[in-house]
Amino acid sequence: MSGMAIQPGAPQGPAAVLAAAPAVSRGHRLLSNRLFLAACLLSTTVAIAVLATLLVSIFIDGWGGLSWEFITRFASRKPAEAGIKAPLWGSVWVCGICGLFALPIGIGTALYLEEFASRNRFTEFVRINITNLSGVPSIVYGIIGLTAFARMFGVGGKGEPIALGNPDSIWYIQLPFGSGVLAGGLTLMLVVLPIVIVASVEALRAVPPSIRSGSLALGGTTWQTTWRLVLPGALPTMMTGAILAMSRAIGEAAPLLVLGGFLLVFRTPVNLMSDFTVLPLQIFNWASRPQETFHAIAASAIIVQLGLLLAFNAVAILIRAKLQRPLQ
Amino acid sequence: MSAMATPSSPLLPSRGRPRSRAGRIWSERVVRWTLLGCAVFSIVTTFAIIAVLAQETFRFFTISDSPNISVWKFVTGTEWSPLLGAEQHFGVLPLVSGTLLVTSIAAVFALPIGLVTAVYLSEYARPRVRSVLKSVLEVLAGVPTVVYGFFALTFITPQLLQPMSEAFGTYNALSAGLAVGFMILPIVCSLSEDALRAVPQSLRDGANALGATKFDVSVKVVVPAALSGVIASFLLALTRAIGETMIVALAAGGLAQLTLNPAAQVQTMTAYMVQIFLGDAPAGGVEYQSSYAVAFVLFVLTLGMTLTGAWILRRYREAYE
Amino acid sequence: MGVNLHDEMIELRRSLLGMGALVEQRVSRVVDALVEGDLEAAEMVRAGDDVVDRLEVALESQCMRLIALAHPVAGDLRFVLSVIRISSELERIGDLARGISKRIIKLSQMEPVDVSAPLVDLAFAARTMLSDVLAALSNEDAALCRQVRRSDKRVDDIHKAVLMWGREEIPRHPEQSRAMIEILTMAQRFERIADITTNIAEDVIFVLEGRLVRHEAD
Amino acid sequence: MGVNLHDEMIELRRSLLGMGALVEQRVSRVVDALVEGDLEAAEMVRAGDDVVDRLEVALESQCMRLIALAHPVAGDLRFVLSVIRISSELERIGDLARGISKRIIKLSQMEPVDVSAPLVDLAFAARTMLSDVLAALSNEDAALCRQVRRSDKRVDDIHKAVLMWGREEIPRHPEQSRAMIEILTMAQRFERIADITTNIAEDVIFVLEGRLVRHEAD
Amino acid sequence: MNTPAPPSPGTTTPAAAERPAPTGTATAAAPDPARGLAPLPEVCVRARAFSSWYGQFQALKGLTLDIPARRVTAFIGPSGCGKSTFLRWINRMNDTIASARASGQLSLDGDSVLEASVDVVELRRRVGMVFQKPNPFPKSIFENVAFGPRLHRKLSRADLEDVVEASLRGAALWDEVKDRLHASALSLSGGQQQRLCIARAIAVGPEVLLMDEPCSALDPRSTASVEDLIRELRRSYTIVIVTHNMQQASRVSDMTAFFFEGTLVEFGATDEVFTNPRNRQTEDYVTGRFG
Amino acid sequence: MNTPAPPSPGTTTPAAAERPAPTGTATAAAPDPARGLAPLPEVCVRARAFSSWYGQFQALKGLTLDIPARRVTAFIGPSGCGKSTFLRWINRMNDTIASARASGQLSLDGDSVLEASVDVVELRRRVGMVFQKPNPFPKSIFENVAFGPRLHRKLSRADLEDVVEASLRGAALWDEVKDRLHASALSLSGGQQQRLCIARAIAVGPEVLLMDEPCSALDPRSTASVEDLIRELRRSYTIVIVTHNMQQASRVSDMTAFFFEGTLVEFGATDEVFTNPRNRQTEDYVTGRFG
Ligand SMILES: Nc1ncnc2c1ncn2[C@@H]1O[C@H](COP(=O)(O)OP(=O)(O)OP(=O)(O)O)[C@@H](O)[C@H]1O
Ligand SMILES: Nc1ncnc2c1ncn2[C@@H]1O[C@H](COP(=O)(O)OP(=O)(O)OP(=O)(O)O)[C@@H](O)[C@H]1O
Ligand SMILES: [Mg+2]
Ligand SMILES: [Mg+2]
Ligand SMILES: O=P([O-])([O-])[O-]
Repeated sequence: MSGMAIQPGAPQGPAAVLAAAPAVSRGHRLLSNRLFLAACLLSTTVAIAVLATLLVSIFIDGWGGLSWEFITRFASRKPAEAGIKAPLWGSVWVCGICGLFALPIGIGTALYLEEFASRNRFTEFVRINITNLSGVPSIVYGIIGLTAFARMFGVGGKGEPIALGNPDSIWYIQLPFGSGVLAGGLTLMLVVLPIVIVASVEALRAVPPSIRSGSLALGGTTWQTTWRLVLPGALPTMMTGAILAMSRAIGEAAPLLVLGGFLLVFRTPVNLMSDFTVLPLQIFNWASRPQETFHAIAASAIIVQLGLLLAFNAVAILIRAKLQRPLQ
Repeated sequence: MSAMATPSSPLLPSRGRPRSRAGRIWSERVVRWTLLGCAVFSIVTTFAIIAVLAQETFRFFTISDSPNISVWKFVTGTEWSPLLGAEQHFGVLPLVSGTLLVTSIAAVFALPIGLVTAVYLSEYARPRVRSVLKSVLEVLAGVPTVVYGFFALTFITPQLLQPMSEAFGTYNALSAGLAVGFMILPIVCSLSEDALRAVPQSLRDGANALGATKFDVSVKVVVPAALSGVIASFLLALTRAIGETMIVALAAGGLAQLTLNPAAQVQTMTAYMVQIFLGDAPAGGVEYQSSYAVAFVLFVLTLGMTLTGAWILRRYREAYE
Repeated sequence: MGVNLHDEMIELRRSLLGMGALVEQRVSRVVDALVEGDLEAAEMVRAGDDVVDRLEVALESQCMRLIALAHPVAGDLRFVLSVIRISSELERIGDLARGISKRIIKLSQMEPVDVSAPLVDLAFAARTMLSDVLAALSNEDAALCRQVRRSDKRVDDIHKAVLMWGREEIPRHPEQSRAMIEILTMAQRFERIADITTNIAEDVIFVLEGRLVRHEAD
Repeated sequence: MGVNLHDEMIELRRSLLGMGALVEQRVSRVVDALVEGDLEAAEMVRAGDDVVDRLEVALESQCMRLIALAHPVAGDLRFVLSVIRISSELERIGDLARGISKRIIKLSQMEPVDVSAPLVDLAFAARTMLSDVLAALSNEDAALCRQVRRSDKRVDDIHKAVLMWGREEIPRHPEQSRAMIEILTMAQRFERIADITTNIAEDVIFVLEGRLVRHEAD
Repeated sequence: MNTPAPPSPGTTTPAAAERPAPTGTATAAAPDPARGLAPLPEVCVRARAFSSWYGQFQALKGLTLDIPARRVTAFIGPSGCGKSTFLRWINRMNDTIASARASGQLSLDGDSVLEASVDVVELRRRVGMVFQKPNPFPKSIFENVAFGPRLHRKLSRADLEDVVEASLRGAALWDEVKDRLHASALSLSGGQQQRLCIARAIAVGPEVLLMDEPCSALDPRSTASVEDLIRELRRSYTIVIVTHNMQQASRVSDMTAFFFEGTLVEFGATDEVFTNPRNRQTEDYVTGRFG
Repeated sequence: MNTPAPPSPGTTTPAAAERPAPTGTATAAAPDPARGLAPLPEVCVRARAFSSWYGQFQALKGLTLDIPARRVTAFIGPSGCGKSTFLRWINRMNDTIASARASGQLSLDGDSVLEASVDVVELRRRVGMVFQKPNPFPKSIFENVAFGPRLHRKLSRADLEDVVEASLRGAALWDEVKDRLHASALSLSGGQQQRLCIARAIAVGPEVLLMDEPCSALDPRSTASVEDLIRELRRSYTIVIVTHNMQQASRVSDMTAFFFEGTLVEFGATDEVFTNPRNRQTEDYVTGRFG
């Protein structure tokens, strides 16, 4: 084999040329292999080390301040008496509102794009637009929330807001919304909407197209196909995406800071117009003070925040495990 | 057909009641229009962003007759001093440079480590190890940014940087940059890993069958094949870094200055906006309006990067088969 | 048509055996006609060769269709190819039987002549070989085929005896020469029937064992 | 082996034409021997039939191999199947030529007898038909095949003439009856050669046009 | 085979008769005397000067052919010649492709298929389709088969069970799955999955079954089981099958249509197409000399 | 065919000779007199009592066979019978499967393949592999072919170009791509991609080429081009091809091995296996009566 010369045109292997060239030494190849593996391990270690340090330092700072009172007390100017009742409830309200709006709209958009719309200029534009929205800094959404929801573009001037309904009712509405939980929730909705849409689109795409053709070929309409086959198939992934989006919402501070800047709130929300603060804002407030003692309760608040986060993740994992379990 | 159906035919057309055709057509229509409404919402949002920013920015440039306020001076000015009563300067470059400095520090830290970790996860790690590490990354990705800010302020600066050098004050660019880097590390890592894992196994088999070592396979085949996805993940992470607010608001300081010194305190665009909206300036004033102009710059910057990333993904989409 | 190879092979086999039975019947009739002077039988054989012809064409088309549509290999392929051969061989035997029946009818119109005993032997021997080979085909019996091949030697010997008889008798009875020539011709045809039957035996061996024994010493 | 259907078809065709040429040569020699008394030629034909036999077996195995491995269809399949038929037909023609050569040699050892003119005509006609059909095969000439089929009528007529001649002459010259019987036998074999050649012509038509014309009026 | 007698070479469909007759008569191989002549089959799908475009690209160029009822018709031809395109017009699956357009006539049992007014849902109920890769829904076997009937009719549970059983029997799958009707369809083997898809298709009582390379993702054993089924189904359904595998076309079909670059080059009884095609291009394609 | 004469039925390999001889003599069809007897081919891959497991599951049960050098050997058999498993041991691709183990002997040109000490990288250079789906790297055509040589040798640009050209010529692809060597490999058609993968495999100068169903993802035209190439390559390489397509095995191979449930049932010249197999199971499988 290797002795044969290459004749032009003849189907002859390249062995002759190869035999003449010096070989790459085995040692050399093994070395580069090892070095790279070392680099891999190193950088992975760094990533883990960061997380570990972060958690450890925060726990050291904040573990001592954790107590039931800390969770059930309102804020205070004295660190020792401060609690996180208001921001905790604020977070719940704002995130609830955010989810109530973001999930249907986001999933609806994804369904429209993936299942109903044909690929034309308009849908292409919507797609690019969503990519674009997902890159917009959250603080910019805060500005939009402030302008569009809290002030309603200044319609109605500087006068008193128009009140609808009874202020004692949970359904009390005033126009413009002002910086209440409704405005906060809607602002967060803007932030997480692209995330929900992208996650839902991905989930829908993961459903094999052959399933759709199968149903269409049986005489199923688009909606029948979507409702009976596609949605059930995509649901676990969609739920996971939705929960991750909500955990993003619960950690957001910047847009709400722009919206209202309520750093000290001493009430839990009672209706959609109530003032509010959220955990990250409270943490920011305490962290940005120079006193070490405030840093410590900030750390305690962070532990609560991280706990919430882990709970969200756990739910997501549970849902994934439960719904994705194949039939039998 | 149904008249001569053999035993194998299920005779469906004679069973049960048929579903109404009109009902089917109407429900189809209603659903379609509702969903279209949802899709239109995202477009409305975009236009709202652009309209608000454009209008308020326009107002900033026209609100006062100060000679120091013009589009040109704004874009090229190297001094940003909106709050110093005597003479206000609105040259955005110090804010931009502050943002870029912090972003660069984050990038230098996070991009290489993120990519190499991604390669490790997708090519080397055994499934168990990978799933553990991936959940660690997921946790890291979920940590609110304010926590990183707190971490920078209370750990990185005092425990890491200040022991190393006297030059670091309480607020400095390096500490904020590193924290931003920590924040984007999981993004780079998990998006890159997705891109690497999307490279079909058949390519790895192909390279293995040619006598490639694991290093050859990863570095010469898998990474090049996934390059557009990797670059897109970089761009996305950088976009997040540029728009990052809470970390810099906590750790980078509040002094807008044109500097490359990582130990110096800098102010980023986002941090300036926080400063304004936290109430340092009266609403409607020129300082207040200036934050819209800054937001506009920020928006344009991130929009550019997102579109570039989308373009790269589409232009060089990995078509493996 | 949607060919199911397995079903069609069974069908093919049945058709071939049917054709074999038909040809065997015709040879039997001819032998009867010869031995017992049953002119009616001879006439029947003379008249009806078309059926065999048509069967041959049908079998051949069927085989070709099968090869084209169902792509048989191994034993199936050997069988299908052999069906083509055997059907054409059976057709030739049918032809020869018809030829003999014509001679018998002609002979009956001439002054009676003593049908030589060896000719009758020859006819019986040929008929037996044909029955045997068809039985062998139906029972997949290679040993019987080998026996048929061996019988061919005997047939050749008898044929030589008939020739001998002719050579001696014709000069002696020139007035009967026409009739004797007819007899010689008949003998030659029976010999050919035996020959072809031997070929069939070889084909059957080929189907069963995959060995081409043609032109091979036994 | 890695069969390339196209290459192998060309190869097969060449082999078949080679076998055809060989058989044609043998028939030619026999005719020469008959007409010109070239006993050497006759001896050569009598001696060498094995080559033809072996060629037949080889062609047949080759065809079977092709069908099993390359699955020809349509024209290719018709050709392959026809090669099987034609090669066996050529082999039979070779056999007949050998038979005739034996008679010629025998005849030469008897007292000379006038070889009837119709026999020579018959021999020439059969030889021409064979050449024509091989030319038709080589040139894919269906028209020539049809002409060959028509020639068969003439051959039958000549054969009848030879028989007539025999019937008249044998009683007249009983002492020459043995020789004359040999001549009649030869005539019959030439007639068979023509018959088989006609079959080949029909096979060629089948290959070219996909129509089975056998047992069909022209 | 105790199936209805096949269309003999004498009974070419009108479409075949309309094309210029080849030299010589058309009856190549004499019909098997053992089989009677079949009655002229009814025409099920009829195309007249049917053309199709994807945007500017013309994928089908004026086809005229008649697909006989209750026969298996195979479409063969090189990649990209338009076989699938034609198939997907018969049940208007091409509606999902925005750029696809068609002209000419196409009818199913006399009802036009192309009009905008056609109720596509009803059309697709009448025309079942089986795809290249088995695509069972990720539900139970029962739910897979019940899916179609439920779309079109309001059925009692008992009726539904009857329909499911009849369909599974029709697809020669009942015996294999009757004890695990509520197991996931994905737990079946490839060949079983494909037969399940066929069962699902026949559960809505179609007249026609379209199959686009139904065996190309299956191993030989599963392929054989699906081919057996196709031969079986021919008694009740009109079947159109696209296949790249000429052996398969020859094994399962009664009629074969050879497509080439968007035109119908030859359409005739399968025996003839594979033993004595009329057209040079067909001959080259089936003998593998193509290209 | 002016290729080296095929192994005649007389020259069975030792492995074949070791098995009990079938009734009667082994020479079924008489060898074609036009072809000379080939010299006994050298043995390239030799397996002795070779078994393989995935965890507890035994996928191969004591195989003994000798794959001859510079011949095409086809592995056929029902799904799951262990064809791919055996193939992937020859170049130790099974190393990537944690649960895979093997026992017995397996050698390549006399060198044991299974020892832990074997340099797998070098082994894989000697044993090329082509996969079911064409898997060109998403790089240029040139880079695809140059990839392997660069791994193993330090080559000047000119040498590299020579190697690439020679390999592409060897894979019968040069004329089709020589004007666009720097175009993406993904712009090639399926058949061209598969031939590119073959070019890539031969560019490192292997002795053996393993192909696991190399045409099953290709259309008939591309399949024909790859089959032609395989016949061509046989002059220089030992080729082992796994195929589900018996027609393909019969068309391209010199030797055929029939696997069944992890055992080697029959191994012999392809002609014989397809015209006169010795074993009942083989006969049933090749004639499609299986199962
Ligand atoms: N959605 C589409 N948009 C544009 N062109 C298309 C589309 N689908 C098919 N085509 C083109 O139309 C022609 C016919 O395609 P079709 O799928 O009908 O071919 P086919 O005969 O089924 O081929 P194959 O055997 O590869 O499946 C091809 O040239 C193809 O490229
Ligand atoms: N990675 C694996 N882990 C466990 N079992 C395996 C693995 N790969 C294959 N097997 C099992 O080993 C047996 C042989 O597999 P192999 O892939 O060799 O079969 P094959 O003959 O190539 O089949 P096919 O024709 O379907 O490719 C099968 O029963 C299969 O299920
Ligand atoms: Mg198609
Ligand atoms: Mg395999
Ligand atoms: O902009 P943030 O991600 O810090 O909210």
